[in-house]
Amino acid sequence: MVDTLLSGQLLFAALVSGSLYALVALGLNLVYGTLRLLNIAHGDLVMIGAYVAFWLFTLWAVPPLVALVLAAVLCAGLGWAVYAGLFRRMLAKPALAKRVEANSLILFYGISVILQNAAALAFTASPRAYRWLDTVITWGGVSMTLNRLLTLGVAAGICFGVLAFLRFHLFGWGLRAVIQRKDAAQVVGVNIERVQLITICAGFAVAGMAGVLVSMTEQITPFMGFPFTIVAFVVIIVGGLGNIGAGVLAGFALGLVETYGIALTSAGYRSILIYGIFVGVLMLRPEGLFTKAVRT
Amino acid sequence: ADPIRIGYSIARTGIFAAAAPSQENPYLLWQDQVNASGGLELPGGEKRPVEFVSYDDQSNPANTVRIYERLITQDKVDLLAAPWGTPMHLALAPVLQRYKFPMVGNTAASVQLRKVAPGYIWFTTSAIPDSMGTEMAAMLKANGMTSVAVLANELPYAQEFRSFLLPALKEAGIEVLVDQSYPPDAKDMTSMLVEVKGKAPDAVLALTYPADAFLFTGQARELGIAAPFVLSLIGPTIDAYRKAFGPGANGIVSSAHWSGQADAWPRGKAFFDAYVAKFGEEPDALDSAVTWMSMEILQQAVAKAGLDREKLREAISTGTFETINGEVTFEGVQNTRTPTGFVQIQDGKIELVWPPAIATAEFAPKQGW
Amino acid sequence: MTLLEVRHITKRFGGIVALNDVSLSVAKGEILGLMGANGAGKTTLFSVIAGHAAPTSGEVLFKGQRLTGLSPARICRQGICRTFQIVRPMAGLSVAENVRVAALYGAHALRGAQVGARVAEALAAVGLADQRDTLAGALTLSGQKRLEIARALATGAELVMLDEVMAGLNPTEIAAMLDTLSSLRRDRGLTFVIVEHVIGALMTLSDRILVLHHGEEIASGTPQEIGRNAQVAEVYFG
Amino acid sequence: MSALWPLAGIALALLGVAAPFGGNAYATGIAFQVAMWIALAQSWSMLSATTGYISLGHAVFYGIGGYVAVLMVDAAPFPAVMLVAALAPAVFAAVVGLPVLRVRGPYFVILTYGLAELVRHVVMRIESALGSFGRMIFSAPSPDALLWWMVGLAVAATLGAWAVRHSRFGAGLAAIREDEIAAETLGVPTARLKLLALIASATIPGAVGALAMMRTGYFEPGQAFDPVVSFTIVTMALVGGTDSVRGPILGAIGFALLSEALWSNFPQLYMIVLGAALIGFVLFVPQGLSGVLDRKGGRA
Amino acid sequence: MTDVLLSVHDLSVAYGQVQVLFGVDLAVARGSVTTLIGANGAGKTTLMKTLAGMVAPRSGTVLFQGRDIAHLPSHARVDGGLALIPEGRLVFGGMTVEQNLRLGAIAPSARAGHDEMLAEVYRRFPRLQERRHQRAGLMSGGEQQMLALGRGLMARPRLILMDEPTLGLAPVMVRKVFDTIAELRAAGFTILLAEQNARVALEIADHATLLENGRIAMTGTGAELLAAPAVRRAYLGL
Ligand SMILES: Nc1ncnc2c1ncn2[C@@H]1O[C@H](COP(=O)(O)OP(=O)(O)OP(=O)(O)O)[C@@H](O)[C@H]1O
Ligand SMILES: Nc1ncnc2c1ncn2[C@@H]1O[C@H](COP(=O)(O)OP(=O)(O)OP(=O)(O)O)[C@@H](O)[C@H]1O
Ligand SMILES: CC(C)C[C@H](N)C(=O)O
Ligand SMILES: [Mg+2]
Ligand SMILES: [Mg+2]
Repeated sequence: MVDTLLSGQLLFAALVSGSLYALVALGLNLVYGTLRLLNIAHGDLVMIGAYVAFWLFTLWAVPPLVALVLAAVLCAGLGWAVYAGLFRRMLAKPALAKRVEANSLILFYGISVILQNAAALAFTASPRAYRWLDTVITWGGVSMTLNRLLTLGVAAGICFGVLAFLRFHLFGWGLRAVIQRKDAAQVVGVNIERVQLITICAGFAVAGMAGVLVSMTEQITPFMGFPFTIVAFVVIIVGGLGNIGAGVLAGFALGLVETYGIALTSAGYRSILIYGIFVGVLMLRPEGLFTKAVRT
Repeated sequence: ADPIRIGYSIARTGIFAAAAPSQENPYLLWQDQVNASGGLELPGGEKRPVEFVSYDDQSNPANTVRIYERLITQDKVDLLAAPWGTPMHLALAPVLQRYKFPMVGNTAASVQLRKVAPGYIWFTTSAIPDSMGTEMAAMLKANGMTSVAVLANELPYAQEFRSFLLPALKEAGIEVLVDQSYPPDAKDMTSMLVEVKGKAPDAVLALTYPADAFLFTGQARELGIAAPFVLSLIGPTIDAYRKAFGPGANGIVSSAHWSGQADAWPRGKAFFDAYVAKFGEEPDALDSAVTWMSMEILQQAVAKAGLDREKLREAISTGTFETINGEVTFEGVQNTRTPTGFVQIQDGKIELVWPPAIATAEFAPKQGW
Repeated sequence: MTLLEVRHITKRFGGIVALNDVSLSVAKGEILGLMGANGAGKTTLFSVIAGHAAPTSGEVLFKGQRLTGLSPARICRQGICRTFQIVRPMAGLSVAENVRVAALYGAHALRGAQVGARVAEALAAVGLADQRDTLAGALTLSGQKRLEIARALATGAELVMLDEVMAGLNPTEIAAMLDTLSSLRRDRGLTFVIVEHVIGALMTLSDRILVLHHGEEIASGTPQEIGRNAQVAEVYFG
Repeated sequence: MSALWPLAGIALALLGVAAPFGGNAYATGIAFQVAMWIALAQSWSMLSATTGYISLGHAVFYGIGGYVAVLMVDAAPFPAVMLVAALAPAVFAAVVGLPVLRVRGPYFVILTYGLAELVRHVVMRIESALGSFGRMIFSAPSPDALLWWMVGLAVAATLGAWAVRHSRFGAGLAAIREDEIAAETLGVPTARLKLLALIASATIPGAVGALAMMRTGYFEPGQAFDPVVSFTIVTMALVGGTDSVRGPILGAIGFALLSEALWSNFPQLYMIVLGAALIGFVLFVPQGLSGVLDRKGGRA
Repeated sequence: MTDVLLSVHDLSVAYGQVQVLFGVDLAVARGSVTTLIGANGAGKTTLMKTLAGMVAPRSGTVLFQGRDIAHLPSHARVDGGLALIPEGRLVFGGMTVEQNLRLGAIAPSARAGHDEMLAEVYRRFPRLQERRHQRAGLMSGGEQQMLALGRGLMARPRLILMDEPTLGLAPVMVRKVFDTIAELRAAGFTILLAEQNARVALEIADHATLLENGRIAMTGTGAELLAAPAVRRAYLGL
């Protein structure tokens, strides 16, 4: 038992899951934070990224690392389309903006349904998979497939890259201002339109990239996205909505809790554990672990 | 002639959607073949083309019930084909009873189906958990396995199998070193597999559904689980599985009682080839095979009894049918002729390895990943 | 008769001592003015009395009964209501609906026809009668301050705590508000604690003024006495 | 205009009750479906439309009711089954309500979803520990009887929602929706009112779940607690409009009939069309169907 | 007239169906303090918000340094040298005081030398420096108002729109704000000020405008309006 807990194998597994959770959640958090949109279709972007990688690889042997870029561009384009086509209008009209949170739930539900079923029509619901970099290597007693190692590296790299960018680039200040309070951000002269457009594109792109990573190790189906949506919501809520850094932390934390939680109890408690912790955290800290109360 | 209209519902969306093509493809192939041969034959030799009326049940049995009510009372179809999955079949039984409409089931397997009052539904597969439990124990014993690890998905079929497997293993004197269940939405199995690896059982029995079959295999491979006997219950017979793991899939045992490689069943080879030609991938040895069987049975029964429902019911209940899996007869709701079996992936092909009487190849211990 | 008694209240936020051993009492029908520089602890004192913040130590008594530990709703139903300096209109409800909630649930918990009468009366008192059907969110800031007062009145509170309700009114409007408050005291026997930086108003209205500085009482007395107090002049008037 | 709404409601209920006499089982099925969604959406609105606490987990009440009913149905008289099915989720709501209702806004939305999933997985564990792998129901009432029960629930939920909105209770809930702290300050006992609203909103869905399981004749926890139920409820209520009692009815009818028409006419494309319809709807009718009708009827 | 920095012509603004400003004309001379007075609900805040680009006008032009900015987004206006210190503070409650101030200088044109500006703001409002690491949402009402002021100054705008900057400030701070306004003018900045503290605001003003029911009712020098009987009666309470 103790051996199991101390084995690097578990840590590796926890970090791989955690980095993916963090990455998927990062995109969702950006979009929620700046636009207050509950993007129920977020996981479906993961699905799109996965199909992009699958088809590029299967049809033209394009390596997933290249697909990473293409999926990001494609999903960013989708983000742009959604923003320009649907939300710019909604956010501009005060009467609509007031309902934007509730309405975005339905709207993205619609988008999700369309994406899933369009994918099912185009590609059928049959599961797909491909093999790339699945050589097993052993490193310090931990055996790992190269693609999972790559997943960890790329996912963590993107997460911390984005965090670093937001921390050190002025754009990050503007973003945080918009997340905090849009009307005040407008007063100080943040280009809200630009921040919103860039974050929705970035948020979508990040999800697409996560999909490419996922495709290397999981089966791909049109309906694979929803669980990612849920995990992402759990993560960003535990971290505190709009708190980008805490969301990344919470993603890794979820990976650790899941892996070690199962090791300590039993795999059968996985979902009970995750949802139990989630529900418990919210009951103790109604606005997430890292959000601080504001004066009433 | 007027077409014969056959109705069914299928899980095009929802949690079962990924599994449903294995069922719908055979339907479509069957339609092609029947229509190419001039149509579905009725008593007296008349042939009428076949037309499907199908709806999406969204993987929800409540919808299945409503859809079949609609098919029967509103669309007034001539015949019914089965929906995908055990819950759907069980929910449908009372509806068929109410409207006295016979239907040959296919992709459902549960000991519960024996509780269904015999009448208007029949279950084609022999992969029923109780006999699978004893057969699995027998197969392990025959191959000299003395210890196992059992990892079971929490979905009903896997749990049911587990509940019959454990006593059968005990009976056979096989030691259970690990016994864990995991939820269907598991995303990582490392901690379970690390434990399995530590205990080094002869056999690892993963009672998987398709999604976690991929997860299990990938991670077992990564960790280098060295057991000579590895079962992954549902999943490995899907074409994509072999694409995902290539040679790593060799040696994996799975649940099915049919193989396209068998010479004993000449119809089987024809089906296999036609399927590959039409869909560019191999049929699922479990779901696609039982689906095809159900249509063979329906076809033969209609040829004998026509479209009259009572006559059709009589014909199905009492007849003997030629299928790709050999002869089938029903006792009550159940196919009692087809033996319960297991397949193994060998050189990328699905070979029937159990029971020996119908095996197309011998079980070969798994040689690494 | 003493209506409200605040005993040795201390309130700390982390390292910040917002209130330090503050005691005061308010008699029925009295108007007590609270004065003090920005950040002196006036709003915090209101929050403690109204149950929005738990004191670090000390207790609050209303008509001799302990309030400390009760929820704001319970305290309201005992007969104390406060307004918010940073206004909290129920933005999606009309002005009248805002006030109606107070009449239904406040200290008097009115029913039936009395509710409408109380709403009308409260709106008239603050001059919002002809905006009764406007959405509260569409009022100007000063309109929302009046709404705060109307709601507090409609609860039927005996003790009303007004937190800078005159900020944003021009001198003429302030004069009208002074009339309103004095007549409420006179006609309905209400008791007020008021916080105001509009010094003229505070001096005119208050029977007594208490000055807080860095969370401590530095002076108290009649407006005239406070006006002459050198320390107050230094820290408050500059 | 306003006098017509109750009349239309009564006519609708009668239509539902009469459906089985048409002799078309499919029509009975649709009526059952519509009544079910009205009952659910209306119940949801008692909490979520009034307080603004949007629940994305109402499947938990539906599932609990269904589960309890399935456990009891072969052993108890049907009305007793229904009573317990309604009470069980109410008790559950009472137990979890206070801490859950401290959580607000989007946190609450996802919390309720998570809570429903938690209960779903707990029930799955219980079932597998009991050695039960899906349950068949043998003593369900006839589809017609189930429909009448369901129409009864739809009517009860509607009357309940109406009563909530037009009472002092409803005024308190509206205050909570707008600003909870202000409400507290004005004497509204927010915690208690929210809890009562949650309980009120949980009860009928339990009974609905029981009927739905009976109608399907098969129970499996993964299905009974299907999150799609929660999503559909929210969608219908928002599509109908949350500002009035008729909103959820209009939403349930509109959405149920639309998807019925779509799946039977475009079996391949219907989900895509439905998705597009939802998007179009949000863009062009953001205030809900009842909002549109109001405007047509000359109100603001 | 001297060099005009801002001129507004025939500006009309509405919220939905409700029109609030009706053909407003206004000119602000470079280097001056222009005061806007009016009863509450007159439309002062609306005018300010329109100038800052937070509300879109229905018709009319807004010329800033000779360029029509009526349809420019707010960030472009801030960058161009026009900043609003809004009524009701609008601080970033979850950020620290210092982060709030730094955000004030986010416009590209304000980047250079914002460290010196920060020091300057701290010098003016020592309270902000004391509390530089406190989250803004936890500050008292008056402290938040100081913060809003400081944050507006961080943008170093040529034209500063101040909407009731003294709201909720203690007299000592009010004096300081008016001193600051005078110093800013002396340093070459231009200020448009909406104030209810009409007397002081008019005393300091070079020009003044009276807004009544969304229309310009009177313009003149500060002293002229201060002397006008109508203003004295309606706005100074004399
Ligand atoms: N968001 C809004 N929606 C609808 N009407 C509004 C809105 N904001 C303000 N109004 C209305 O516009 C009018 C002018 O308001 P504005 O805030 O400009 O006045 P003001 O002169 O600044 O008043 P005060 O001195 O009270 O701050 C008022 O009648 C107000 O009710
Ligand atoms: N929740 C809190 N956390 C930390 N500090 C707080 C909190 N609430 C208030 N403070 C601090 O306590 C002090 C007193 O604040 P309070 O709001 O009572 O002042 P006030 O006298 O009402 O001032 P003003 O006249 O500006 O409204 C302030 O310095 C404030 O920053
Ligand atoms: C073995 C299979 C035919 C079982 C079926 N897929 C199920 O729903 O459980
Ligand atoms: Mg204060
Ligand atoms: Mg104003």
